[in-house]
Amino acid sequence: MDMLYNVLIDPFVMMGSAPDLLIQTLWEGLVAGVLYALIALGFVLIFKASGVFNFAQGIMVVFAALTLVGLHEMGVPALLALILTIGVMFILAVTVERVVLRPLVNQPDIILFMATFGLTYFLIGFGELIFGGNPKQMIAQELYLPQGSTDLDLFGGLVRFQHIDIAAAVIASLIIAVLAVFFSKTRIGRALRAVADSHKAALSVGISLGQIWVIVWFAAGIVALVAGIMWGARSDVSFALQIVALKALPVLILGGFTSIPGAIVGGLIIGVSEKLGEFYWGGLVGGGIETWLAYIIALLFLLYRPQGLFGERIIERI
Amino acid sequence: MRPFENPVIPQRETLLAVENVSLAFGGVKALTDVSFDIRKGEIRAIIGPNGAGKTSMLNCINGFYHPTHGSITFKGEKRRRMRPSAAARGGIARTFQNVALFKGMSTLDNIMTGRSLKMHKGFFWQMLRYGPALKEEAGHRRVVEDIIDFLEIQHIRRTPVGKLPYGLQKRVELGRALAMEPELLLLDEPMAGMNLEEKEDMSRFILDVNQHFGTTIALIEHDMGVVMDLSDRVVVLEYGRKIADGTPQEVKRDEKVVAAYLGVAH
Amino acid sequence: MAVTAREDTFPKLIALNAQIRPARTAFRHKDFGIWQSWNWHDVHENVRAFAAGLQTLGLKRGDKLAILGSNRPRLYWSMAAAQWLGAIPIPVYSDSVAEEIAYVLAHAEVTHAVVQDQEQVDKLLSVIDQLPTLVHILYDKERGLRDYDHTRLHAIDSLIEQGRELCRQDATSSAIEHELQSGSGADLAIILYTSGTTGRPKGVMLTHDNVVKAAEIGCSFDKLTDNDEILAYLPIAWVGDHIFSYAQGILAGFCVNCPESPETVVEDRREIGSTYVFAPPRIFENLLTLTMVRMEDASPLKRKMFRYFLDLANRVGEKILNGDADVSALDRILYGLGNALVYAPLRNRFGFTKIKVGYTAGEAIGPELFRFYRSIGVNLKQLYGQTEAAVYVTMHPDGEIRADTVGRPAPQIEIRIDENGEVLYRSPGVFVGYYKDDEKTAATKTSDGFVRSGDAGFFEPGGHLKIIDRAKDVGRLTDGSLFPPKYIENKLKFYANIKEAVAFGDHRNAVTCFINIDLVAVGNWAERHNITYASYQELAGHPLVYDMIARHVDEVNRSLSMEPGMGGAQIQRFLILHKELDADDGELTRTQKVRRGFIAERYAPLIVALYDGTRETDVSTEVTFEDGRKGTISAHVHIRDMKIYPVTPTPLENAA
Amino acid sequence: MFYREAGQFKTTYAADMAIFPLREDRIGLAVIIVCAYALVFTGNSFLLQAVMIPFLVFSLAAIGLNLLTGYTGLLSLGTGAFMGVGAYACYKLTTAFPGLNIIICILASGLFSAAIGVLFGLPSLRIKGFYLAVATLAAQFFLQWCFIRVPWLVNYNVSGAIEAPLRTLFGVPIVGATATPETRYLVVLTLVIGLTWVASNIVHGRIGRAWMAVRDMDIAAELIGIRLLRTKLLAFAVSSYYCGVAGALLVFLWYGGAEYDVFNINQSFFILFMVIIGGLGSLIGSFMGAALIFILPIILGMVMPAILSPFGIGITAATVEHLRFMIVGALIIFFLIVEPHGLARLWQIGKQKLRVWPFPY
Repeated sequence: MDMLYNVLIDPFVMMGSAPDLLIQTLWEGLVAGVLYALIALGFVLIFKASGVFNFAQGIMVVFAALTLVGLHEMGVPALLALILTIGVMFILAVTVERVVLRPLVNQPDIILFMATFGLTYFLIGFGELIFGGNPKQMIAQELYLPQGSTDLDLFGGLVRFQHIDIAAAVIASLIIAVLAVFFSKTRIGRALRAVADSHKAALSVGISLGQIWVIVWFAAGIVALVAGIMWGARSDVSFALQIVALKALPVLILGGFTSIPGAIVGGLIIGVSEKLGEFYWGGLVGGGIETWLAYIIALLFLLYRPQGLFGERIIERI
Repeated sequence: MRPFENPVIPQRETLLAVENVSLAFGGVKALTDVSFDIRKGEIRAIIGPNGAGKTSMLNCINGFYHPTHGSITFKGEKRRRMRPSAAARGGIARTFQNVALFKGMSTLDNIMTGRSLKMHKGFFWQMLRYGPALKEEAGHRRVVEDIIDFLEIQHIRRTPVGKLPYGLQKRVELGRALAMEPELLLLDEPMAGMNLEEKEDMSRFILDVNQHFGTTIALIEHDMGVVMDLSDRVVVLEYGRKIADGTPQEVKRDEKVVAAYLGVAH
Repeated sequence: MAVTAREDTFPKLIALNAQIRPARTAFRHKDFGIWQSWNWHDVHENVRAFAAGLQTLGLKRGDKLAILGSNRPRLYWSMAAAQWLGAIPIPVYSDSVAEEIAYVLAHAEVTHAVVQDQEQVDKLLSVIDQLPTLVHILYDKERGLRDYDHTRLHAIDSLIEQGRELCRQDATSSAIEHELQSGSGADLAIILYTSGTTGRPKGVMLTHDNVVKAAEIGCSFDKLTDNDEILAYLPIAWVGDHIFSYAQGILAGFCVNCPESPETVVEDRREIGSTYVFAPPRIFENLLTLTMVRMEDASPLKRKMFRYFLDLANRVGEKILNGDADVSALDRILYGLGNALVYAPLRNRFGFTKIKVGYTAGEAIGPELFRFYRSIGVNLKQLYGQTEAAVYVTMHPDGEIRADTVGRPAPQIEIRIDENGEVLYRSPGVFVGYYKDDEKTAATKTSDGFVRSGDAGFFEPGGHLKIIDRAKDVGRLTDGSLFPPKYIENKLKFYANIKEAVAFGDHRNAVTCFINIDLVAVGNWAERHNITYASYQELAGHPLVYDMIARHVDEVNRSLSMEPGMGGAQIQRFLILHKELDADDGELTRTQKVRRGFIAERYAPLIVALYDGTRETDVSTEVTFEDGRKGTISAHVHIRDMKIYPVTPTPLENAA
Repeated sequence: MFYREAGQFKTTYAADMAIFPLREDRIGLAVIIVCAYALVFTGNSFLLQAVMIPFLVFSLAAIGLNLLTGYTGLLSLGTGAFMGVGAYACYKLTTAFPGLNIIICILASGLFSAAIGVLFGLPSLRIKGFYLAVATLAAQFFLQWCFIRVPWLVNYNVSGAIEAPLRTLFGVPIVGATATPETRYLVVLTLVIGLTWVASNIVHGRIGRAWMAVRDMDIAAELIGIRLLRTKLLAFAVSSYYCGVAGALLVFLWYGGAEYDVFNINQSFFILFMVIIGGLGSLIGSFMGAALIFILPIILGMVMPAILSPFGIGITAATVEHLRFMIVGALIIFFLIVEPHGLARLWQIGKQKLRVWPFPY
């Protein structure tokens, strides 16, 4: 009885009694969600275009951030470092296409999936080998990211908005907008869609798969970089981030693997529910439920809708 | 093709009855109010132009799809929503339009899987293997070898089915279905993509199955010649509707059928 | 130990085996994926029951029972069962067409037929109206026969069952026993129809004594025991299979293994690991050709190793097998190494690992071929035999194996050579006569019991017999020099690239010949020299192929020039035939021997061309396809002139 | 080259369906096992403690995962957690019933992870492929969280770690500080051999075929009467059981004690890599994969400094660790490219070549 009360009633009472806390939590959740969405976006890009479930996306986030900071630590000016990092991400995209994707073309998806595992581990080793394993500070202000925070007085309580978070939200939205345009308007974008539908079709249209893969992986790399910067600015840059990056998976489950809006909505849902869950219910079981809540949500959701929020219902044919 | 004709005994008991079955995916209507019956021991052909809903019909019969309306009665039992595995237990076996073998396994193992329902030694014995489990295996292996001999595929016993040519794969698939000792055998285009010789072999096997094991067979086939030679009675579907039903000769004469096959609008 | 039979008929011998070695496996058959086995006790039971069953079908002493099918235990049992009742089994070549079979069955007035399966039943039914005497047909495999009219058609199994039931009643069982005892060695045991190179097949009549004695000769000569294993895969209608698989199996009590299907013979032999092998040269030939072809695809390093050790074996292998002393220790060591790396694995792949003795006969075998098998440690021997002799005439004793001879006279065999070079022999195995053909019998058997082999040959100083050719085929050129076509043809066929050769020259001024290339070997060679071809015909006509064959012919000419009396028979011109010689076209016999005369008339224009000096000519030929349809193929055939070597006679001892 | 198949014929189906039908294979296996036991007498405790024991433990875990992913085609990223369940269960058992034989505890602890496995396997009826992988991730993180947050699991000790108590078998200590590497090695080896034998029995029988049928084409499998849910759950149960036992062995016979993060996501990945590189759907592959992924880095760790030091390049343990990651990653990609079916396939090919030697095919 008491338990039930704690689970079903008490949290909502709290929300009502302290709306400012609720808003604060929601905001935190939203920002986290935006960043999940960014990472998920990387997955979606690659999955749409090459049907590859890129497990390494999470690592690419870390790798990008690490490269940026690492370069700066070596004395490279921030902006130059940024540009160089973008260059590195491009090189990475090309390398992946040459070394991993091209030899594995026409292999079953699961094989490519596994290959990205390998990529993940390689990147971890590589990054640490070059920049060392210990956590680093994100060079936020060198990149002219806004510092500090604004406190708003809401419902008789202070709600703190970190400027970096706002920036994150804005930049994320920008990127998403850009990608949306890129996919629907540009020739390459449409080409990518063609590929997503069928490799053969794409080839018959006369598009080189290789180029397309390079492009999407590069795009995913950029997205990863941004996500990396944002996330790094909030905590710090280390491979612990990969655990966070894995959160993109439940997001994708919710959003479906091929839908950009899905990724965004999914991200936000996960972000928010995670924070709310942790803040209002986590205490009951000793806290720290953030680590798995997202997955459980995704799991329960799957049982209800295996095809995701925006996915088509699958009719099995034989 | 057959040693000599075995005349269709008139009015054998009904094994399976399809009554006013309709099937729709979302808006798409695959089948509309289809009714026909399959009698014990006969070879029943289901024909029709592409997209006529033939495969959907089979899928309904062995419970892979569930009709949105109507019912299917098998061995006097009305089945509304039946799981495929249940259909299998009921004695319905089936082959597929595009071969659905277990690519990773050998011919032998594929056919052995057909015996799954008949094998009962539990997990404990399976762990030990030697003793009862192996005895059971050997027993079923004998049955499977009979089928292998029957289908003349001894030479590919150990070959992974993935490596086999299409025609042989079809044969192995038939073997797997036979291993279930079914009462009703559904064949979905058993001769699709075969050359003349393979078709003749397959026809021979189908007839032998029907005559030796007395298995009732329902088959979908495009090759009209084959259908006329093999089947005792024919159902004709078009756009998910039944447009004719009867002996091959009757059906051949039916102008609706002729029209459907010549593609004349009506 | 020498096997000597106290029992004088095969059914009695089976009964004996059932007593002295009941548990020893007698027959195996790869069926339903495993080797189904029967020991001597089972076999005795089955044969006895089978006999009882046949009796109910009215088979009685003196009747004829035809056996039609490939090697199956039940078919062998049917022979024994028939003999049990004093009836005479007549095995027939199952791959021959209905008409040929009809002739044999009609000629032998067969009353019962035991066949393998539906195919054979249909074959018989298709000619049933030519077989008035045939009353009952028994089949081994039921598949497809279920709906046939069974009033005169019976399943062997059910008949055996029926017989078993009957044997439970003392009356019948004693009756059956009596039947067994009333048989004697003097009775006719079997009639084997030989598909003669010319004319209708003749029925060779052999008594139990003939066959038993002959079998004894082989068994004691090679010390066969009941631990031996043989694979029965040659036509049961052929005397070789009858003696080796049936007679000796029963006499020595060893196990006869029946393969699953003709395609699986090699694997099955490997599984069984037979200790006693018999095969005509072409089988060893194909095996070797296949080996070489496959090795071509091996990695260079492996090929080098393979070559090296084969050469080594070629040098010392035979000596070691013959137990010669003059082999250096190093060579012995190397040979040991080669054995581990090449020879033993090869023997394993061939299924010869456990082989005790292997025989080749039927026709001459190429020295290279022969030496190859011996050098890798297979105790392969040659044997000269005939149906009329129940096989054994001459054979190689251990230690004196020579590729170019067929060995010494077998035990209990007398041989004499008459003025025109024909070989005559007399032995306990010598046949009674040709069934219903006394004049032919008289023509073949001399008053003093010798048999005209029809082969020309001579004893060389070593005491070994050397067969040159069919006596009637040995001709003379217009310049009077000797012309042994088969001898020349064999020399040509020793080359893997040449499948068949037909030489002409009798009463002509020079020797010329037709050549069939071996599609496997040459095709593979063509691939490696990326020569593209669409058909046999195209490949055969290819200039490069001609060059290659020409080289072979040239070598043959050289070796002929060095042999006594053969120098005149060098090949002057040859052509590569545009189609493969084929039994279905009557160009070969069922035993794959060339019918020279027939071919000569069939390809008359080509022969003309060979002699009138033209360099190329057009020809069109009627052929029969797999499915029996007829058609004609026409081609443009080239002819090559060859260099002739001066004759340099050398003493016989070191010939070849 | 070594095969002499002539004369090896089968007259019964039992013989024909033997797991090692060829004499040469049986001999080879016997030799390997004997050698494995003989290692004890080398007295090289580093070899046993730091190489062989973990190798065997990981092999067992890999077999477990292979049964699920390789044979039944259900991808799982929760292996580490299931191992953890086994370890913690074993800890609870052996502390709750100190009298209970440790071997029994270890074997029983597998049952608990089997149960948990089934629980998290339930979704597998409706979801497949990547989706299922995420479901298993849920298990991974949730269970790992439990290891941290449920003090009952560690008997409320402050360290939050589990310690292997001293346990003996026939009076010989096999678990705990005083147990010698030799004894522990023998125990692990014996258990692993036994469990591998059972696994091979299962996969070669009816159940194994059902699993592979589901893997190759679940629809067809269902249409021949195989119950999908039952089959998949059984796979989860057996797989998790093996992982669980492996986890228990890992803590009790290798580490001697452990904290929650031993069973983290990376552990899951490493096992998965072993299975991929070793070869999906092959037991022997599981061993090979384990050997490559686990032993190779050790060798590197020893070899690399040796190679590099002459050039004056000092190499730290950390660097070796990083290189290890890189190499493992590269290896995976390499293998997927050259032989997607892993070492097991290479092994098969090699074996075939020996059988047909000297022929190339």
